[in-house]
Amino acid sequence: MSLAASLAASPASTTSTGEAVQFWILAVVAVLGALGAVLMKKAVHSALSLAGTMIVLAVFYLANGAYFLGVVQIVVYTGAIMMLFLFVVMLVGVTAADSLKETIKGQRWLAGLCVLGFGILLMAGISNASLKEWNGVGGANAGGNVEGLAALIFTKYVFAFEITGALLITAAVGAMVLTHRERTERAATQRERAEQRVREGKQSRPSPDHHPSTTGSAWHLPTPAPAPGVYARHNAVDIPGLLPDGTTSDLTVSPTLRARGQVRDVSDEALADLKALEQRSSDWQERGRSEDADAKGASK
Amino acid sequence: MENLIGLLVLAPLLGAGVLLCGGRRLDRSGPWLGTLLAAVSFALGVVLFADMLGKGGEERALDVTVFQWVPVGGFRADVGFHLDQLSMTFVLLITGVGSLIHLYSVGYMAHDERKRRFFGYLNLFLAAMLLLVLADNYLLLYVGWEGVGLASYLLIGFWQHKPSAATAAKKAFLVNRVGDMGLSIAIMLLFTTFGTFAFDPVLDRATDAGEGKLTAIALMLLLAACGKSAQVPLQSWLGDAMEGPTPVSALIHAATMVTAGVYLITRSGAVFDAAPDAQTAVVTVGAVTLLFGAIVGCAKDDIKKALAGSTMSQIGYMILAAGLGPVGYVFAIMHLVTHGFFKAGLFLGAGSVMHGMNDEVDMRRYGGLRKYMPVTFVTFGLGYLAIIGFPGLSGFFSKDKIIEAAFAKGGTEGWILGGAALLGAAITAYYMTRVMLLTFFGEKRWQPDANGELPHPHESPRTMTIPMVVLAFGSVFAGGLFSINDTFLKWLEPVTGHEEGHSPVSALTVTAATMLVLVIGVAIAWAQYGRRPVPVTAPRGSLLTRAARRDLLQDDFNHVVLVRGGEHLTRSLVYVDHTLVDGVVNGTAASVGGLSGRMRKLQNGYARSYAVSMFGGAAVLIAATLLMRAV
Amino acid sequence: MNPVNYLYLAALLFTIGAAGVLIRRNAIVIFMCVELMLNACNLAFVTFARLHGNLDGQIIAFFTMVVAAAEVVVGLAIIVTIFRSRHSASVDDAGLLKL
Amino acid sequence: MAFPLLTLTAAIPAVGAVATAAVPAGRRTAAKWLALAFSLATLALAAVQLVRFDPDAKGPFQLTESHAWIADFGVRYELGVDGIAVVLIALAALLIPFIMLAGWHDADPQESGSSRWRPTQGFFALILMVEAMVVISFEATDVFLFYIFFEAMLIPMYFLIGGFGDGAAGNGDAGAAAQRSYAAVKFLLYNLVGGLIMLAAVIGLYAVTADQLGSGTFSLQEIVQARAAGKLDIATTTERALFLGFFFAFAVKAPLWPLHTWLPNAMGEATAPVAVLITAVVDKVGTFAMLRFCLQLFPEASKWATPVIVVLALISILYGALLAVGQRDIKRLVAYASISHFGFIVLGIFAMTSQGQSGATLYMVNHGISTAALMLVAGFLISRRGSRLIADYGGVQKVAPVLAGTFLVGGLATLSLPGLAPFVSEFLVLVGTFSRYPAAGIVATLGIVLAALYVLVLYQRTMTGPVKEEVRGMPDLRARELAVVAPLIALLLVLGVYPKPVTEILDPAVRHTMSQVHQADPKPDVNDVEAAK
Repeated sequence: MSLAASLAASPASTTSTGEAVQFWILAVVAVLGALGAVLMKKAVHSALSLAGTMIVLAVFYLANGAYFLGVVQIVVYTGAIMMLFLFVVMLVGVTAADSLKETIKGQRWLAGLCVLGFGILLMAGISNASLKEWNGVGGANAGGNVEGLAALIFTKYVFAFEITGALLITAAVGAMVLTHRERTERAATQRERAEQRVREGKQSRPSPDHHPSTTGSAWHLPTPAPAPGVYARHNAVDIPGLLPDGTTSDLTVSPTLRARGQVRDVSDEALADLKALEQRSSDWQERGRSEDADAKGASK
Repeated sequence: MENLIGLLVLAPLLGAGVLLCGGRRLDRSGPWLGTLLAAVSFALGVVLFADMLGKGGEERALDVTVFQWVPVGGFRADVGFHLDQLSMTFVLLITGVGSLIHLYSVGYMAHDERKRRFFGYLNLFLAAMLLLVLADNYLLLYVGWEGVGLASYLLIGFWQHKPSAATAAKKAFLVNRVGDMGLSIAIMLLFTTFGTFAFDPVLDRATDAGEGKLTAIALMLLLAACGKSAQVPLQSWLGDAMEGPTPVSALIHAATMVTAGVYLITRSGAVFDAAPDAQTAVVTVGAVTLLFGAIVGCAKDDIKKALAGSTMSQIGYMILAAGLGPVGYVFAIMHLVTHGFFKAGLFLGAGSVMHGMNDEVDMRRYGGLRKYMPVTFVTFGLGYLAIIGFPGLSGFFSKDKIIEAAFAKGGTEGWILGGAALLGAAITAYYMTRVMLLTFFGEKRWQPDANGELPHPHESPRTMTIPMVVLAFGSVFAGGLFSINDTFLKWLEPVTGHEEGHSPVSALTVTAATMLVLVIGVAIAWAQYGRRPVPVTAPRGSLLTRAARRDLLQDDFNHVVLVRGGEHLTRSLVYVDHTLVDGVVNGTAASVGGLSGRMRKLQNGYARSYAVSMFGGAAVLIAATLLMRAV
Repeated sequence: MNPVNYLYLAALLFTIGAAGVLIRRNAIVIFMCVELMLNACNLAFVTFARLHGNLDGQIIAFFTMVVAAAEVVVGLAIIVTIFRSRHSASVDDAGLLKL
Repeated sequence: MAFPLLTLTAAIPAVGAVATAAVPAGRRTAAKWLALAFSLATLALAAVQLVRFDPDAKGPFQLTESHAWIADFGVRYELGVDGIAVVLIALAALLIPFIMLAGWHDADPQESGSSRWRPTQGFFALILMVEAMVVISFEATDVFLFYIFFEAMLIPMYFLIGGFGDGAAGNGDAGAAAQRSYAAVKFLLYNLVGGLIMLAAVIGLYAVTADQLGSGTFSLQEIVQARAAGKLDIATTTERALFLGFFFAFAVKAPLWPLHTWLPNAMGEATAPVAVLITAVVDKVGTFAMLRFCLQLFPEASKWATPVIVVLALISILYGALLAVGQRDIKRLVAYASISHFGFIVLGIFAMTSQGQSGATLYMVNHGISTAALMLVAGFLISRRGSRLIADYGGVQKVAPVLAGTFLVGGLATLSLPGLAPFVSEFLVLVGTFSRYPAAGIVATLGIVLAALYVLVLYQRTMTGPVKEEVRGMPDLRARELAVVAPLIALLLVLGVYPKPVTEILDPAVRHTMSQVHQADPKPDVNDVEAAK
């Protein structure tokens, strides 16, 4: 506060060294976060990078004397908005990684050109402005930053404030309307679904809610899918069942697991076991067979 | 009397209208109706002639304005007639010979199913020709001038099912149009120079205008005359025009139409007199053509084409005479009249021969016809004697005067012109004797026609022989009649004026020389065609002969330069129009279309692309703002 | 140090965000980049407030935050809806309006 | 208030168009007769105009009507006719019934299904619509009013060209339909571009008048009077720019080389009556407007542009004629011939002599009649054989002599044979041009030789020679067709022999125009001839 007050006293031409140090360190972090948000393949990582940048920005707000905003930035942005983002990311599929390969011809070049030009223009514009001295926000914050803001919001900007309120309500209603799906018919009971399945000769209709990767080729059985695991040996869901020839059946494992590559294949083990079993049984049958042959010959 | 002039023109015009629009009801009576109206016209001409004879030399001209034709601002053209001795001469010649040819055609075209129309065209032709010689201003003359061209187009192409006839007709009209261009430019020049183009004011004040302008006018008039009178360089249509029925050849290409050029020059004498350079051009054209036609006439085996060459040559004489100025005008016209008689007679005779020979035109397939067609032989023979200038016959008087006048031009020019005229006379004697010998003498060289039948020559019906006989009388006596007491000279002098020429050689010498060359020409022809049998197919001949057979390569020149060149020009222009002019238009359209197609691709449906454009736009806006600030 | 550096930083962040909007296909990431751009603006506003010595800039930043929150709510709802019907969050796949 | 004769003359065909269009689908014949009746009524009104018109009256316009229309922009509903307009209105009103008669069966539906589609009604209604717009364009003395109808005319014309083929290549043929729609679109776009440039000039004119007179005006007379009184002084550059804007539109419409390429397409693809409508009626608005608007509004700029325009007109004359020689399609040939003739008309207008302008105005009338005669007969010919190619004909003269004869007369009129109407006008144009620009006059004279060439070549190839197999058995002209052609030919003859009644009406108007441009005829060298006489 005392710093701000001293700043407010007369137009300053430089900040404190502490702020400078803080700026240079945090600015790098902010830029890295921003770059991360843009360049990360997975949306989750982008969101996290962005959250980092936003926290840095909150610190900058504080440094610039916007205490209220600094706090709001953390609470609203990093706390609420970014979490909302994460929710949606989860909803859409947290594991999905985007390809960064450009599909529109020339888009990247043009975008680069525009961005570069725009950036240069902005920088040029800023450097063009003569900003050797500044007033500092100390005077304005003298009665307390929150109080100062409140005074402005409820007097000068009261209309904008009210309208913003209306906007928020509208946005809330809009979001509900957009995401809400009205059920126009009674939901089918389990029995009805089973009957339909048998009637159609299919196990079930792939629901649109399912992730594309789950819509495998397996949905053709009217009966429940075969159970996973190798009976009496394994009963974990991530172990495919064996077919009579010893190979695994994809049908028996959840497609999600298959997509993730989290299937444990124990077929080799099983085959080896089988071989051993056969060996043993043939050893045993060696004897049995000759007896058998004798028996046959005797009968003739 | 004045109203009679209008009637004179109107009678055949009415005939043409009635016959052409009348429909099939008139098919039988049509020919006689046409002939009757031509005769009426002739009768009116005679009445006017008698009336004119009753007046003094200077008061004979008759002017009548029928109605205002095109009154626009300072431009006034009237339909008005001017009948003086010059027009009178032509009126009588046109209607007289014309009526005879009508009569002849009644027999000649008796078996043609479209004869009604033929007589309609003939009447149209007479009307146009009368309009031409009776007009009192150049524009009305122009109407007649083109009307004659139209009628000749219709008549030459009368047998339209023959492509050659259709082509010949088109050619005649086109070549004439080139001449007409000259006439229309001349009229424009007259208008800008004199502010009018009526004969009287123009010719009265001709000398007031600058000589340059007058020379230009005169040269343009000469071009017009060349076209109509088949003079070099616009002579090429005349030979082809023989595709028409023979009476047409007789009427148009001997007695009347081709003389229009001579009329024009004589009528515009005042202009030519004031433009000596133009006169030189006129005599040059005349001299060249008279030799040109004569040479072509020597080589042709087609009887009508040989006669066509002869016509060209004789008109050349007239043009030559007219180009000599007041010395020659009268003789030009006189030769024109006598030529009208004997050439019409010759053509009608030729038609009669063809009539009897299953429309064969190749003289090498004639021979010995004098026994089979006595009347034709006699009349044709008289015409022959007249044209070569046998003493005492028409041609002798008129041609002799022209040769004399040519010498009278004086200086080197006079010698050249006189020499050319003399040479022409010799060649005339040669080729006419050739025609005569090939047709009527020697052994029969008849060949079967397309149907394999040998011709059975016979004398033609009365309607055809009567005109021939009448014309033969004309060929024999006209010249003498005109020359005794200089009757013709006195008759025409008030209109054309006359001066006696001062020839470096005496008249008698000229006559003697003419006789000499006449004999030489006849003798050569006799030596070639009289004594020896004539091959049925033409020998290859010398280079000159072959060139002459092809009209001295004029057609080839026209074909290569004008026709081919024109074809290339039009074809390339069509290409240019399609590719270049239209190409620019279509190209603009296509480029707009292409641009839109390309622009459409910018709308690729990807929101991100739109975002780039938006962002780029924002950048540009900022840049603009910054720049505005900086400035 | 001059607080103008904050402005430079804001410009840099803004351009990075813009680049992300233009380059990325995932609607969620694009949204995040938009948020980044808004934040960059906010930083600029806050810095301006400091430079001018009054609180109006902060007010604007405050409003921006509110509007951004509303925008995110609606935007994410839209994304979820689109994803439900098209099984994709790529903006390139949403091209029904294209000819 | 005086009897609104001019409004009525334009309104009758417009009402007729609506009435014809409303005739039910089954009553095709009734629709035709109704349309014909309306066109005849228009003709009667045009005749009344001619009678009521007093050539010797003072003042440029007669039978005037004037009402405020869009007061805010000084647009007035102003009508008035001078000698030129009244004659051209008569021409249009005269030709329309013939066009209808000639196209009597052109728009009959191919199959007699009872569909709701009524092509016949549409065809005749569109023709009447065009007539109404043409008439009001001739009458309008307010630039804006003129502009509206000058442009609006394109719409019915577009449908007439694109909607009705001549059956030469089979109406159902997709290729022919594509060609036709190409021609129609080209016609529309070409003229629209011209019109838009003119619109810019019209607005420019308004701006200039608004600037100098206080309130802007589009009234021709007001502007002319203001200029005469010195109240309106248009800067030289502005005047030239405005002139070019107007002239461009009219040159497209006229059409003048090199803006001509839409005409052969349009005339080739449209039915013969519609082709006549284009070249004989609609295009006349272009040349007429040059006289009325270009010369009167911008006299100085007109004089400035004259050399270039004269050269363009000369190129049009020769170029059109040469291309006509090179055509293989009868209708395109006539189209190029028309381009050549329009060259003559423009030449006459810009020769700035009384002969030239009288000739040009007379030429508009005569060209309308002669082209109508030639093109309609060509249309009858084409409808018989079903081909537009010259090479498909030969020897028609033998089987259909009356058709061939009328075709020849039409052709002879086209090549300006003396005795037929176009000769008088062509010669006047030539004399008028020659007296001011001798070289141009001589070059233009070449056009008459080329005209003979294309007409005679056409006639020779189609009508003469051996009878072609396909042509054998071709019927001669029917009574209806003869009723179309005979009056036109009679008119050609009458106007060729006695054009005085027409020139007497035209002359004062031309003199007025000449005085607007401050031009006098060149004096002859020997100018005391008349005195001497």
